[in-house]
Amino acid sequence: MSNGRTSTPSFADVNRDVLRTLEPPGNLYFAWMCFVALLLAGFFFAWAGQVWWGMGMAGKRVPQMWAMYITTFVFWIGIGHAGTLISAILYLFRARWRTSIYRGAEAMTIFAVMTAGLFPLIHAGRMWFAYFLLPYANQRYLWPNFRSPLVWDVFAISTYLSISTVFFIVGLVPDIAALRDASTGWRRRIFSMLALGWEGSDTQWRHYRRAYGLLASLATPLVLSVHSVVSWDFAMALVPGWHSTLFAPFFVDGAIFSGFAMVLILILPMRHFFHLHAYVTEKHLDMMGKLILVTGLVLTYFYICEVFTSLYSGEHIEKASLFWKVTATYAWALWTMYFCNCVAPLVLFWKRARTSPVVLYVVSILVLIGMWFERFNIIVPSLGHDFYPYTWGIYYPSPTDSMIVIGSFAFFFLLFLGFIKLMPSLSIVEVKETIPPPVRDRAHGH
Amino acid sequence: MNRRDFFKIVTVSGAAAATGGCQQASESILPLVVPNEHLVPGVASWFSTVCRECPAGCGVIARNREGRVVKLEGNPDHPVSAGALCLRGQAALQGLYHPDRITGPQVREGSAGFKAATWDAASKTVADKLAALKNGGKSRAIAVVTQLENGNLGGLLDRWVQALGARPRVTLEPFAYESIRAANRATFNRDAIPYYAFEDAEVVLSFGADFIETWLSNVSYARTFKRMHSFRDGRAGTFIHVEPRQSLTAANADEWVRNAPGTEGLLALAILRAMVDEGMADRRFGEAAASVDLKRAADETGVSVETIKRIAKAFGHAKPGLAVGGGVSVSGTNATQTQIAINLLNAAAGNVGKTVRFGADSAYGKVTPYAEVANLAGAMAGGEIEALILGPGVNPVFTLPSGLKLADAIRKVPLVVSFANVPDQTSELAHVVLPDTHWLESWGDYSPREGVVGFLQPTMSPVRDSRPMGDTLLRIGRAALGVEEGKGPIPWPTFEQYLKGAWAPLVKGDLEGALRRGGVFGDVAPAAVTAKVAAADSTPPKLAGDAGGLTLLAYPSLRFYDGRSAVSSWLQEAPDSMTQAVWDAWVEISTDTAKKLGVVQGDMLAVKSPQGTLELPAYISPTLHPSAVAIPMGHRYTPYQRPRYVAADTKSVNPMDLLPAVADATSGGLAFMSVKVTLTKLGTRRPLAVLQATHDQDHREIAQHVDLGAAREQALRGRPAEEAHPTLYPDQKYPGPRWGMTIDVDACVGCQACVVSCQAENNVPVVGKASAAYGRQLHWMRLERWAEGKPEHPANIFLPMLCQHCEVAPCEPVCPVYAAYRTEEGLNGQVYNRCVGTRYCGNNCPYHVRRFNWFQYEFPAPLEVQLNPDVTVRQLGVMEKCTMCVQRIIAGKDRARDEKRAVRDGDIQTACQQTCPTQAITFGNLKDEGSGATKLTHSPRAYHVLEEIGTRPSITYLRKVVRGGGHA
Amino acid sequence: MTAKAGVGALGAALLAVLVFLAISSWSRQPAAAAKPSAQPINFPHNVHVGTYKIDCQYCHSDARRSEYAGLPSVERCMGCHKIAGADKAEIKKLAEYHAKKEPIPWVRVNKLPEFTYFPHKAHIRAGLKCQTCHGAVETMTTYAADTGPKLTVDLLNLAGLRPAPPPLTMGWCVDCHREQNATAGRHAPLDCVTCHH
Amino acid sequence: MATETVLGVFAHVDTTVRALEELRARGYHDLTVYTPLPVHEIEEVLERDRPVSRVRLFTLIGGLTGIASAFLLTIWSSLVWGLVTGGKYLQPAGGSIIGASLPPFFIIAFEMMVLFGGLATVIGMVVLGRLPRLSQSRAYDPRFSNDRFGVAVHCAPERAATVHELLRTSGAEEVKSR
Repeated sequence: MSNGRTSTPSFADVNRDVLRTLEPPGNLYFAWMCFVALLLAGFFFAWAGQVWWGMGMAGKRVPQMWAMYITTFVFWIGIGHAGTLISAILYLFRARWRTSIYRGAEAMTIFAVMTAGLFPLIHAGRMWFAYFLLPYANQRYLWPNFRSPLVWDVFAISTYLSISTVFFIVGLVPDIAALRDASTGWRRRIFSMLALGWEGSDTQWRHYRRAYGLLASLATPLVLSVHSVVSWDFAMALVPGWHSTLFAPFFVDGAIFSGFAMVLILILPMRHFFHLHAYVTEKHLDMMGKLILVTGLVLTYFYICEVFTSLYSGEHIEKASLFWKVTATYAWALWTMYFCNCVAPLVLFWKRARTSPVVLYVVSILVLIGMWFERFNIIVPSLGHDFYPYTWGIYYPSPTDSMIVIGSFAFFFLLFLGFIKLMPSLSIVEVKETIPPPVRDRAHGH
Repeated sequence: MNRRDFFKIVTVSGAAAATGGCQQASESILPLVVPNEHLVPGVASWFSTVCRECPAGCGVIARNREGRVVKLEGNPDHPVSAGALCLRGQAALQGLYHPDRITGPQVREGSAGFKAATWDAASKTVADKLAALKNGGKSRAIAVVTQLENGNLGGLLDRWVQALGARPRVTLEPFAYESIRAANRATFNRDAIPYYAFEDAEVVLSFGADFIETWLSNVSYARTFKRMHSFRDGRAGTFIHVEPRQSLTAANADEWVRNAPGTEGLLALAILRAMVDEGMADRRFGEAAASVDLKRAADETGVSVETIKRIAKAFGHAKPGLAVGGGVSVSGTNATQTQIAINLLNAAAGNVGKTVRFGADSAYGKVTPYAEVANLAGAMAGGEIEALILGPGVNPVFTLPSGLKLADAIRKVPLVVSFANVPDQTSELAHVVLPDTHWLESWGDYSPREGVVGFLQPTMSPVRDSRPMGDTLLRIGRAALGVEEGKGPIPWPTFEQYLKGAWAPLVKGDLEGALRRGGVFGDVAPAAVTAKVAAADSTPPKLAGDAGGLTLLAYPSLRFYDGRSAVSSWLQEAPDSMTQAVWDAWVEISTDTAKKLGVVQGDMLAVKSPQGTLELPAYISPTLHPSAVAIPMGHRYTPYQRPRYVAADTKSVNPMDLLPAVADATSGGLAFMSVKVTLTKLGTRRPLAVLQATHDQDHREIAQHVDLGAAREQALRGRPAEEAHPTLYPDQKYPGPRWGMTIDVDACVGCQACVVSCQAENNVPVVGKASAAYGRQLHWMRLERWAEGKPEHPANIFLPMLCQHCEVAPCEPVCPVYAAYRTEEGLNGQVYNRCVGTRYCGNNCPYHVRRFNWFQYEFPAPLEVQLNPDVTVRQLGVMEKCTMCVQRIIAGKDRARDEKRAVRDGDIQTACQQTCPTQAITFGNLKDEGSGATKLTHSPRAYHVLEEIGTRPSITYLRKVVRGGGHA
Repeated sequence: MTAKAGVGALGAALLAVLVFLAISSWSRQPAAAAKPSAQPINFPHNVHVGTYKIDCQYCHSDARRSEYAGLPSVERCMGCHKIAGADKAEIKKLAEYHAKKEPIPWVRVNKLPEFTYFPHKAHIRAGLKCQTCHGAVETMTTYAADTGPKLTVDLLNLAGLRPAPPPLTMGWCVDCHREQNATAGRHAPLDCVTCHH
Repeated sequence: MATETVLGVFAHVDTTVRALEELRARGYHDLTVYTPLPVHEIEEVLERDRPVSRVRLFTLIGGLTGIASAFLLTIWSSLVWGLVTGGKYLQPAGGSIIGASLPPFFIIAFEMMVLFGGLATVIGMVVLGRLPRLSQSRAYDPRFSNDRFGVAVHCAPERAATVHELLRTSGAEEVKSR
């Protein structure tokens, strides 16, 4: 396989190739692990300092009472969308090319949502009382305010995390069974536990297939709802630049856009280092490229709408806010965003670009940068120039801010690096589904 | 009963002062040893006294909880303040509880600095020295300097001085208004500063008199000015202000006339001339202004002939008008001449006796002339003085021009005794410090003007080991004279006994009553005077320094007066209303100068005069006269500022260090406008902490105004019926009252008193320069200045902004835990202990009046004692905001229930409303049609800030009424 | 296995930080009621209230006019104890304090968090018996209160059970206020800011 | 009565299908088929006379429970302590029946529906699929998770021989009794 053979593999090949990804890793892998762990240490250090000395350690102020934390929170939630989209929606659409990437994408989803989940905690002024947001019976007869978008977030995100995880695990069970059968000793014992004693008998498959289908159809609206809910954190507020009915679809599209970029960023190296060219073929890259291109174009459309509505509204404060964003202190961020999200993806109109890993990789990175800045531009400049001129102000990120934002990436990658060495990052079963099953009468044709 | 024991009590009040929800060790609670009928733990008792933060002498009532004063309020019975208090008065508590307050008697040990000593030891050192001098026949070498003490303390000191045969006592006030006295001598043959009846004037013409900031009696004149000026049943007076710089007072003028510094006299005469020409004044005033030619005057003053004529017309037709003069630009070497010209204006317009009333003369008339001070300085320099006794509140080294070389002179004195209770630049030079009690802990009396005697009584036991100056001096004096108590010229055991003795005839047996009222208040018959018309000379003031330089305007600060209030971090953080800058001092330069030097705001400038150099950050002002630079007095944030919110900077920021010791030619009074300075750019930066991002409303109609004519019409027609708010939802019902507030923008003068009062009432912490500069200040209330029109000649509107307590509050629904919610009495509740700190409400508040505790803010001991036990001290990570003083509302309802009645209008006053000198704020029940607040909400001038958002605030603003075509 | 080590390290780091955060947050928990501890003088409420039927407000005389119930001045104690049981050891202690003109450092038993304002006055005015909140004082030899939020109660609540809220907790106050409003037709406030401001 | 299990191991789908067809034709219905992945052809044969998986019932019930509990929680909790936010009541007021603001509760309801529905589905799958099982069934062979298909026939011992024969003829690589 190491010769990067691309003719269709047999069932046995699939098992062998996937299991090979779990062999003990090389030094490069450890180097990465160490680097990431280091950043993560910085992350926790900064967080601890912030809890101890107070939210002032972060660069927030009036009027930007939200800033980089919520930016990064929304960013990660967005990343978390591609996985379930691929595994659920594309599953329902019977898009067969999804099979070889969806496992990685799902893992990415879960880790991204976990990372995002940290931020509401980090962000809260008194995170040790964050449990006030949960509806639990207490002797004070107090309940959360179900009218607050933040409480919607709590429900949406926790649901999303649990359902994606369940979905992920269900998909894993048959593969773990395969691992079990291929391994020995203590690993075998662990795997047989995780495999729940899966045997692939006909009855199991019946219910399995049905359950998987149902989960997919539940997850589909969920994906769309989660980022809509997140978008309402802003749309429900008065702040000029936030208060818009456009936000839900706008955010969902952006989420998918950034999600696919992240998938590429994760899949391409795996394809390279694990020699999975047989499974992640140019066709896959091409499809991903197309998806990024489409979502990118849709996003551009939304940007235009955003500008148009605020100009067309004829509302002075809305217009002032927009004008300020485009011209003043944070203009550079806005234009970076426009370039990364609207211009850069256009290169994918060319098939050559879509099938070239390098180009795709570069575009994906640009897209991620652009999408982070999109959230930044929604939050920081809008707040910086809202209704009340007295309090207009400029936000400067503090070391704490930066360490925590960077650290969140470390958190994510550490989880992902761990995953690819512990679990099959390709779905053995589903990859097999894409291969024509062995048939004797045509078997001695070759 | 012995008053000292009165307060010997500890209770659980400490608990309420502890930060909201911090784990505490099991504490012990201590009962009184002896039951005390005056004092119930948990119930406030009030004591009336007199504010001594400046010589205005406003009446104060101090709220005492568990033996500690926690809040000051104006004494409603006192004729000067009439219930109001300025920001300096409000912040007096910070002096009382200042962390740096001197802990006990100190004696200097050579160069090693001060060492704590016992009272006996310390006073013995002094007594011995004095005795030695007296017996050595050198009693004239003893000098006593105090602030303006025209009450019995002054009397006692004078007896003491006589007894020891010392030099006559010098009462030192940097701002002594001697030019006014001298001018009145010249014109009216009366050495006094009269009572100026602003309230009776139709037109006020002020030549630099900053009566809203520091001039004579800022609280009472702000009040009376607004009574004359604010729009009431179709009538409103006019206020014209002449000053080279747009001060806070100038910003309140209907017409601010910017003249060249020092030309006020000339302008006054020109106006007089115009009046005579127009036949609005008696011909005999003609010759006084004969020398003046309008054309030339116009050129020199930079005020057009039309303007002069217009002013003359307005002033001449006023029945009556009032012309006043003062401030730094009228304190040059020609100050007295200027004041004479102003007197002539008043005389010519027939205001004398109407609005210029002699009789109820100001206490300032009793200040020792500056000449005497200069003599004393000379004597000290010449080594004639061997014992210098400095009372509290005098800090000549800081407050007098460095040209006087007073510091060096004092260093020559072998024994300097200071009674300061907080260290300052002068007490640093002392050999013995015998800390006097703070005025809130002292007996005494003070008469701000004839006929009004305010009584001081201790409102609590001393915070530190300090003793009344009177007692200490009596003891020392007797020791020096070698007589024991009860004998000799000064027999009284304590000042208190002396005082009570002296009061006896005054109070006619009802001491308790007098103390309750806060003094003995009477009226004195007006004294008739006749004006002597003599030509006033209008030559410009002589200015030292580089002729090509810029005139230095070292103006007294609303916040720090001459600097004696600068120890208060509340005041340091209360923004200067015009610049909205906090903490740091600055040099105000005009736009042209800035262009010439190529500096932007915050660039450091070296301000050089023959006396020395100051390094200050630049504040660029489009309004300042191009030929002038302005530096506020009184800034001294180091080293006497705790906690150290500002990086300690040993460099002086005191403009006095630039002034030569020049006196007004005629009166001999100290000239503050006496030097020209040159500016050089240093290249470094020290950005100012300016709280207001911009003074331009960007057409958002936050602060609105209406033309006088229109206002009159509306007043007649009444308010058009309001259209109902369209809504799908049922309106909120208020079972009980619905609290609301109205703020009359027309009445607000922007004095910041409300801001500091709120800070004192609600335990609002101080955040320091860095945080304030970064939009992290915690004031629940802020005072905004909005400027309209030409930048170099803007019309200003002052707008107090606080939580609007919206009925449809954007902050509430976004809170995930109901920490922000709507109470059934129409407030926006904020429950600190429920708050998680998502700050969503802060983002969603269009007014940005919600404050977040970015850190755990400190109240360095003993400042924490001042904390209001009825208000939670907020923990880090929670949101806070104006509660409309809910603790006062609760108290008011409780009182009403005790008396088995409903809450009446006026029962409950918020802290900001209570202290407002111009009564711009009215709080009340909006459901009660009869309440003052409700009535005002029906005014045609009523509006809501950012009404179009539909938040339906409970706070209604009343438009400012501007004169003449949108010119506010 | 190596990746496992990486994950292990991550786990350890996470755990460490969560522990830190937990500690730091716990240290900011609101104060609960102090446990009954040794008083400087062993004061038997049961004798005073139970046997001699002394009215609570005779000693705690501020309750009707102040936020605090107040403590009797040493003077007032001596009022009776100049004669009554002057020979007893505990009374002698009292006499000492009185002689030294020193207050008695009683140890505080009932304590609400600082962000809660409880005025005794209003409750006395409403005719509330002290025992309603402070328990059967007349039976207590040493007055102790077992009050304040309890973890067990919250856990039971979490499990859906509804144990009666312990005395001097918010739920307990609210119960009473609601019940009073419902039955006695009072207007006991339920507005958060009435007690939290 | 004791049954014997005959296991045929197949390398190809078509042979497996043929075997199944044969068995069914002969009236062997007690079969277990092991496959490394769900194979359409095989399912077709097996699913003919079977009802649709009852997992969907779990999903339905779960989802409905979710919705119900969500509305119960939100409405009840806003009734027990009616706080006004944004000038709008949450509790009954001004004549409206369930209080002024139901719309936000739909979001909660939706999320709870998905959550409960999803979890119920998995439970359904586990329960109906007889999972988790601690020991493997006798017939199972590790190859079945790789590239082999297994057909286990449970029949009376006396008929085992014929089954052997049948499986081998239909193309089993290997036939054994368990």
